[in-house]
Amino acid sequence: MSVSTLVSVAEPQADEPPRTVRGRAARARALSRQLAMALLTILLISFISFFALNHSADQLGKNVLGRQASRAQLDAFAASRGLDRPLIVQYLDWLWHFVRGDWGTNLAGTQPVKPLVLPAFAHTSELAVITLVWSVPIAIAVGVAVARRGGPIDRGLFVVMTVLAALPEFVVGLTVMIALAVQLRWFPVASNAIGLGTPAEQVKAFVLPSLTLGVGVVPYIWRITRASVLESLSAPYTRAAVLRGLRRHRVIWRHAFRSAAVPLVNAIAINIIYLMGGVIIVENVFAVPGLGRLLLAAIAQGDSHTALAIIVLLGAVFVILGLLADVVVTYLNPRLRGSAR
Amino acid sequence: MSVDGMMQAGDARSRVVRGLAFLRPVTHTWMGRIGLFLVTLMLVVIVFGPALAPHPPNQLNVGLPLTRPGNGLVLGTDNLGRDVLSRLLTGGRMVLLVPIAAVTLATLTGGLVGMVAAYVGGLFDAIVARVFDILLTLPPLLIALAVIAGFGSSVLVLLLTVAVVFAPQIGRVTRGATAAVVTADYVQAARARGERRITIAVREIAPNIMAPVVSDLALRVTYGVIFVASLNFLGLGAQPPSSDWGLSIANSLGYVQVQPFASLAPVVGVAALSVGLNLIADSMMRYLSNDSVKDSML
Amino acid sequence: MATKDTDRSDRNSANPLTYVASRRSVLAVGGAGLGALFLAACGGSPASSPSNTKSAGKPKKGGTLRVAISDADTSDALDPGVIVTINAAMCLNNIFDRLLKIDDTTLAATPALATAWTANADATEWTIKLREGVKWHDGSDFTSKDVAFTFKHWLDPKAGSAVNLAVAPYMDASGVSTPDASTVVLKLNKANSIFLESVCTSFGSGILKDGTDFSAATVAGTGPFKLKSWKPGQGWSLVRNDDYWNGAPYLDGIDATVTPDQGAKLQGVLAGSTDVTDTFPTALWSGLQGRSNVALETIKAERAWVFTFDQDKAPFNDQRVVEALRLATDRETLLKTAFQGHGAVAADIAVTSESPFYPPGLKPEYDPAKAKQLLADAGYPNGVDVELSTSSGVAGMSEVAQAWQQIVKDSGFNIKLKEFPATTYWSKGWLQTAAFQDYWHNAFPSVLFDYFYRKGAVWNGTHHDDPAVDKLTGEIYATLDADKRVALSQQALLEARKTYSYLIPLFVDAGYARASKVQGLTWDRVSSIDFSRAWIA
Amino acid sequence: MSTSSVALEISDLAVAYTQRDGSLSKVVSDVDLTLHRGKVLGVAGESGCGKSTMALAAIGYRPGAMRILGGTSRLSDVDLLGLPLAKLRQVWGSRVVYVPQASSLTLTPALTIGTQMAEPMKLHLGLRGQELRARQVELLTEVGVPNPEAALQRYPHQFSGGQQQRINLAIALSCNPEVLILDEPTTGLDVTTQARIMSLLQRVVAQHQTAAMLVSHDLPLLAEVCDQVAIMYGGQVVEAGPVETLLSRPAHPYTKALLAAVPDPSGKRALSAIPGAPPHSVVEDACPFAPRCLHAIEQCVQGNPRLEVFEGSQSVRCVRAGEQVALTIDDRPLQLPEVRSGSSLLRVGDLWCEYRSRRQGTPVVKGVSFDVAQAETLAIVGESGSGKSTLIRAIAGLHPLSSGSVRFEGVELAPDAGKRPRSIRRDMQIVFQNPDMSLNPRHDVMSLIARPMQLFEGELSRRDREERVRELLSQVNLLQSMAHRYPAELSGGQKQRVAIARAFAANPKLILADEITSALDVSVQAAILSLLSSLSAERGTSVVFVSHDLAVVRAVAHRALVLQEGVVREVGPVDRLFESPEHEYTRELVNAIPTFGADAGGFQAPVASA
Repeated sequence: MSVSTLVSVAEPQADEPPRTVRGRAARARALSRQLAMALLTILLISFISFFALNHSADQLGKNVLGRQASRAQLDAFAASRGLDRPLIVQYLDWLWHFVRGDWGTNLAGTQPVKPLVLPAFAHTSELAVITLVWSVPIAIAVGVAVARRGGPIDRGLFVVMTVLAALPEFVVGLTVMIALAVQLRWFPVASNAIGLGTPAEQVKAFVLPSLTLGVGVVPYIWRITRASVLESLSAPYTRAAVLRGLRRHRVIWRHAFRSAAVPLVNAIAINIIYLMGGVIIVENVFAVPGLGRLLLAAIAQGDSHTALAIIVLLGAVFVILGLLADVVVTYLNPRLRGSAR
Repeated sequence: MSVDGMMQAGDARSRVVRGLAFLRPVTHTWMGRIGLFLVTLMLVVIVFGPALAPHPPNQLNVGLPLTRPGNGLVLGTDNLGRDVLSRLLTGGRMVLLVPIAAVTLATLTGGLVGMVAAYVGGLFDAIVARVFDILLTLPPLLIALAVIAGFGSSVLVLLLTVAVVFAPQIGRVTRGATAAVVTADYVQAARARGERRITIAVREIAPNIMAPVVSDLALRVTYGVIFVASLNFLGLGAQPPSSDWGLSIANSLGYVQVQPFASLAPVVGVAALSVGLNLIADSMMRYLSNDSVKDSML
Repeated sequence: MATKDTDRSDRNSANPLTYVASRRSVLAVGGAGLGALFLAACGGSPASSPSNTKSAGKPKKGGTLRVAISDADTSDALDPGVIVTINAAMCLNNIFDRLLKIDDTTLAATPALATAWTANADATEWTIKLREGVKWHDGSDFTSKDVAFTFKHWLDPKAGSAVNLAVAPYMDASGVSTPDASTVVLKLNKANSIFLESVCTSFGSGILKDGTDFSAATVAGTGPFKLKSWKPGQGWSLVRNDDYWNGAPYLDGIDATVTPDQGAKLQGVLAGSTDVTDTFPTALWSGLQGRSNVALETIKAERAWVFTFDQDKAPFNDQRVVEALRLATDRETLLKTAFQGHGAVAADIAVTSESPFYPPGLKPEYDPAKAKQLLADAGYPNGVDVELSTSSGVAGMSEVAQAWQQIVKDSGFNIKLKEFPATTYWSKGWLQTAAFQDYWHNAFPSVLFDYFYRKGAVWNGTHHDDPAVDKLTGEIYATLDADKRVALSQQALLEARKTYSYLIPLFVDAGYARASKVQGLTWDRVSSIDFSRAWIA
Repeated sequence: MSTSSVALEISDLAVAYTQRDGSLSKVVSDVDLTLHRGKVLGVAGESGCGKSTMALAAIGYRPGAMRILGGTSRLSDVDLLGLPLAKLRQVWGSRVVYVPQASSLTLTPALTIGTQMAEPMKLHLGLRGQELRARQVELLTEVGVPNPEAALQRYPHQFSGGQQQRINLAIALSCNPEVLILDEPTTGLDVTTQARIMSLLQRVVAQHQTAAMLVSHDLPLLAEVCDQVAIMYGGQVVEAGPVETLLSRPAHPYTKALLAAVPDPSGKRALSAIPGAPPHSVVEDACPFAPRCLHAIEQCVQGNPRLEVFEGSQSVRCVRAGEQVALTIDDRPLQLPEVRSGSSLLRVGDLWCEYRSRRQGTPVVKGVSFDVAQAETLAIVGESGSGKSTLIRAIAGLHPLSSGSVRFEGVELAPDAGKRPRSIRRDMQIVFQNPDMSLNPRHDVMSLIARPMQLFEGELSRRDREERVRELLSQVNLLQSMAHRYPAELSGGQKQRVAIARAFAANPKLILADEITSALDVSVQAAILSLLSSLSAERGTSVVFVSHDLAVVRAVAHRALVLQEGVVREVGPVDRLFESPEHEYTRELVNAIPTFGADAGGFQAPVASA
């Protein structure tokens, strides 16, 4: 799925009235309220997820033991996992342990959840960071460079980006794999090395999945960049800057881009969310031992401990990301920092 | 300038001209025209495809399994010996109809809530905004998985899933668009006249948020196409023996080197549809925002 | 002894939601039976592709194999009892040994950890002599205590072991005794002339060390390889056990990585970055054929596809309808279509025609005209609607269903496919609906009867009961005479075929990829690939 | 005027825009202007006459669609029109400075004032570190930004509009430019702020001997600060000369008409509008003003006259320039309809309103009381932020009251418009400031105007309604054919006429007019004001007229109420307020109005209190 599924690039970014935050105390109050809200949200999500994930004890038993499991085995399984208790008790039990740092074991009872989830989280984060590190600057550079020109390059790029954005991930993934791994043999076909290999192998293993993800990220960021830079290039202050004799790159990067950066921050935040939580296809194609695959398997199996740990972790990431984006946006848009008047 | 403004540029224009003029936002750029062409082509395929298909899409052994194009089979056969061309011609419905239906549903729910929230304002608006924010932070695929894990997979569930994913996104856009309109003096004037709320919503607000909302919807349908194709690809939507493009891609990707056309054909179908819709949406947005940089001299 | 058997076949390459369940789908019938015969059909080596291991010259030592596996899960554990994926099977079965090794080809039992095994006259008590001088990977000695521990583990329902199904009906924990360090005696509750063989063809039948702690990070076996590292759902690596009782392996070690996507796994083999894989869906086979550096290893008739119809429910309560369905099924076309011809047609029994158990002269029939007539006789002159439960999450199932749907259409059967998600198929579709799909592994007829035909058989979806079959099965278990068992089995199979509404149209082959330079691999239904004699040219 | 004093000499400048179809549309032609050191040249004219285009072209700025067809613009020895962009950049911001329109938008919102001020100085003067900082502080001090050290760290939005314009000026002056071009520098600013900025400009020009060009449509403003004035029409200069003579003895009918459209704060002269609109491009073969000119004769349409010396240094582009008689303007004395005394239509008592943001409310209207009699026009005057808009919205039932009452014909009204009886909603109509926002762009003129009738006079048949709409259209001087146009197809003035027609469609007893002309050109403003006056006079409608422009108030209102920070400072008959203001704030407002000295035909500079 393309990253652009997440949020429309056409979204008017100015649809929120500017928030005015007054003073440090008020800001702290707002922050703590936001955090409380976020915690509540995560709690709610975990609650809903728990019940959504609910399967009958027998089905869970068959999922783990295989379909030939006998009645006695199924009952023993249910008893050993506490599946014979009322759901709400199971949930509260999970919550009670979770908040105290005990994430429980997977459904099969063979793995503690923490060492299962944390490395996957690390790998997914690494992949996300690596992807952002190369794709965002490229997208921004291309977006800004072309926004100022218009003309054939812009149009050509537009078509390229539109097509890239329209290609399903699985197509991109297989294509880069066949080209760069099978034909040219520059990179490994499977990226298991992310979890298992030496540092050098790890680096190589990140290339193809990151490239595939980037093909989704670049058009999205490019689009936002282009739109907002175009808008700010036609703003009076840009003309004023030109008329002060400032050089082109300074006008573009300092005046136009700086002012256009707010929607961009939101776009990047959205992309991080996507990269953290939605890269299941790429993880599958390249055998990346990441969160998405783990979550998918957990959901399919009804492994609620693992699934909930991941969901809560992702929720926390999104909350932190949201707060961070707010801070960055506030930094970039001084209007939000409160008014002296 | 507004769409109407452009459309109504003369008093004497006939209805026919006005009728065609609504395409102007799409056709004013060559990219929009390409988009329109692609989408029209795909629509023809989707609407008339089943009638044009040389074989029933599920007929087995039209040729030997996995034969390449030739012998009257334009695109060859898939792993069950079914005609790839026939499956291409019949497999586009879900990829197009589900997003359209889902976007419609999402607009009727999320869009309406967003509009009402912005119009009513106050606590209700704050709560709605918050709920949208929360829903927007969840990765769509995650939502899809949760819904499907809970309700199993069927076309209806798929449709609901896509609608659930899109509702807050559309709601956010309509809320923003409405918030921009609701303070406009013409709305105030209507209030001062004592117009009923519903009249204000229908007469004053709705026509004015159409432009941004509609161009957003066009884009949303585009994403819907990819999203549905992805869900079908993951086996979460359409089920065999459906000739759905997403499902066909998933099923034929494995033997891409043996019979590439079996996967390429639906890939091209999905891509053409999504690229076409994307170009149209963009053309419309350009039309509405008038984004030219004539005044920069950089 | 039904084995818990992994679903090692074609699963939809990119369908992550379904693959978990597909591997759970595990059913198993059948393991191989003892002495048996089953799969005599596959004739010759399991690796029967042209580029066979035989061609290769003299084995040499050294090298590490790179293995790519699609079928894996993070819940894979270092407990042979709960193996449900090929990943776990391949790893653990090269670490642990079974009491007997059952040859997939001849189904003959050869000594492994057991050097001799004998039953009393009524087949209710088995005495097992253990190999001496065998050491665990941690250096300790292998004794009868370990075997006793293992049997008790299997019998404990809490352990969730797949072997439970093969042992629990016949014995309880008190039946295990160890007269001395190298002797184990098993007392059964009822006669079973192939008890030990059926146990050893079950998944997870590796012998465990007394007191094994399954929550530990590593595990000690007696097998050809020692565990070096283990990452659930990601991969593992093994190193050579130089002290292996059957002679140290040639390979230095094995590195396995999990590659969930079948397409990606294929590309890895083609790119030369993978030496050996687990099984591929048949649709991908042609991608492997005709290449000099890669060979496709096929395992003949690896499983049978089965349609089950509930004889309590219309229209299947009329045996003519079922007969019509059998006659309407063009098995050759079905095989050609669903699996590109990779397999063999079946005559509604889950035994291949090459098997000694196969009733002589039995042939599948295809006669659509007769089918139509029978259907009309049964009161459906205008055809009949049938709803078939299926799941595209179970590899190959959906292909069979789709092809069959088209094939029987002309004879007046309007099949409607009722799709279940892989997660719920085995709990809601299988056994619970009037017409559903299943797959069986070729097995000893008595084992098949135990599970699908006998009175009270847990998986009898036909809900039919034929005392004649039940009686014959009891006789098979009670006799130690192999020839008599064959004759009884043939008789039982024919009887069962007549009265039970199972439609078994075909066997399908499995296949995995191997780099041409890799030699000496053997496929074994329980271990999947056995690396103990493998070497790199 | 010795040659050495010439800073920028524009000659024969002609500019065109590339149209969508690729053709060129000439928008400036034949412009010759000279800027002298230490002097201010004013350029005036209605919007769309090519003032800004000319000014931009003169410094060589030619974005995408703009083509310079010919002419030169000499800065010392350099012709700016021939310079490549790289060279122009060296000139811009250092020797020639252009301060664009919309001062509040010309500072980049994301950068601090300090950063933005530093840029040109670093670039053009190479200033760094302490020196740079000292210069920044010096400049801010010079333009009168309080607390300059702190100001450098702040962002544009943290300053008021007036302060922002001062900062713009500081940036403009930072490199000691030879030429300073200001495009509409005071649009959107209050009269008092405007006066302060202008006196600052005058001081700067005198001190630094800068040559300045001031582009504005505000003639009184130009009269105040300029030495020379050029009037542009249809892309050409139609009249130019020293400010004293040009504005007191205008020779071109257009100049005259512009002057006549300016409200006369002395209250002696009625407003007169210029009918029609300026041409979109240069007219080559006739006098471009002829179609709107009261004095046009045959000769006017036979060729575009040349700019010729009229008297002394005054030059005019008119064939009838010599005929003084033809150029008299309509000097009707100002007359307002009579108020029916003793009958209070609207009574506002101790009204308090607050502006709510989050949980805190800030009072913006603090205890306002007043009466409006039948047929009376009451003006509410105040600077932006004085609460006048909130007040009028509260009366209209669009803003909640904190306390107080609004009575109409003696009946107390519900604070929310929706809860008021139909008759009240009908009798009281509001007209908003910005016609772009007050007309729903999705409805045509017919449906817009017919709506109140539909609502309040449901018994009217469709045909009757349309008949009434046509009647109203002619009353507001719109063509019948406009009935089926959409707002986007109308000019600002036309839209405001539609808005007024809509207000009168309900036959109201009271019109609430909220800054209805502030978004319009002077010439259009005059037309709208006289329209409102005559309609209300005809129908005996009372009007509450909100404005920030005292001069405008004098032309239309009987009484005025001066509002400052939500408090009524003074109420009284307009004449009295102007002649003997009692409150200090009123006095300040009155003094800040640029006045045409009516007696001598000359101008009096206001007393600026900068």
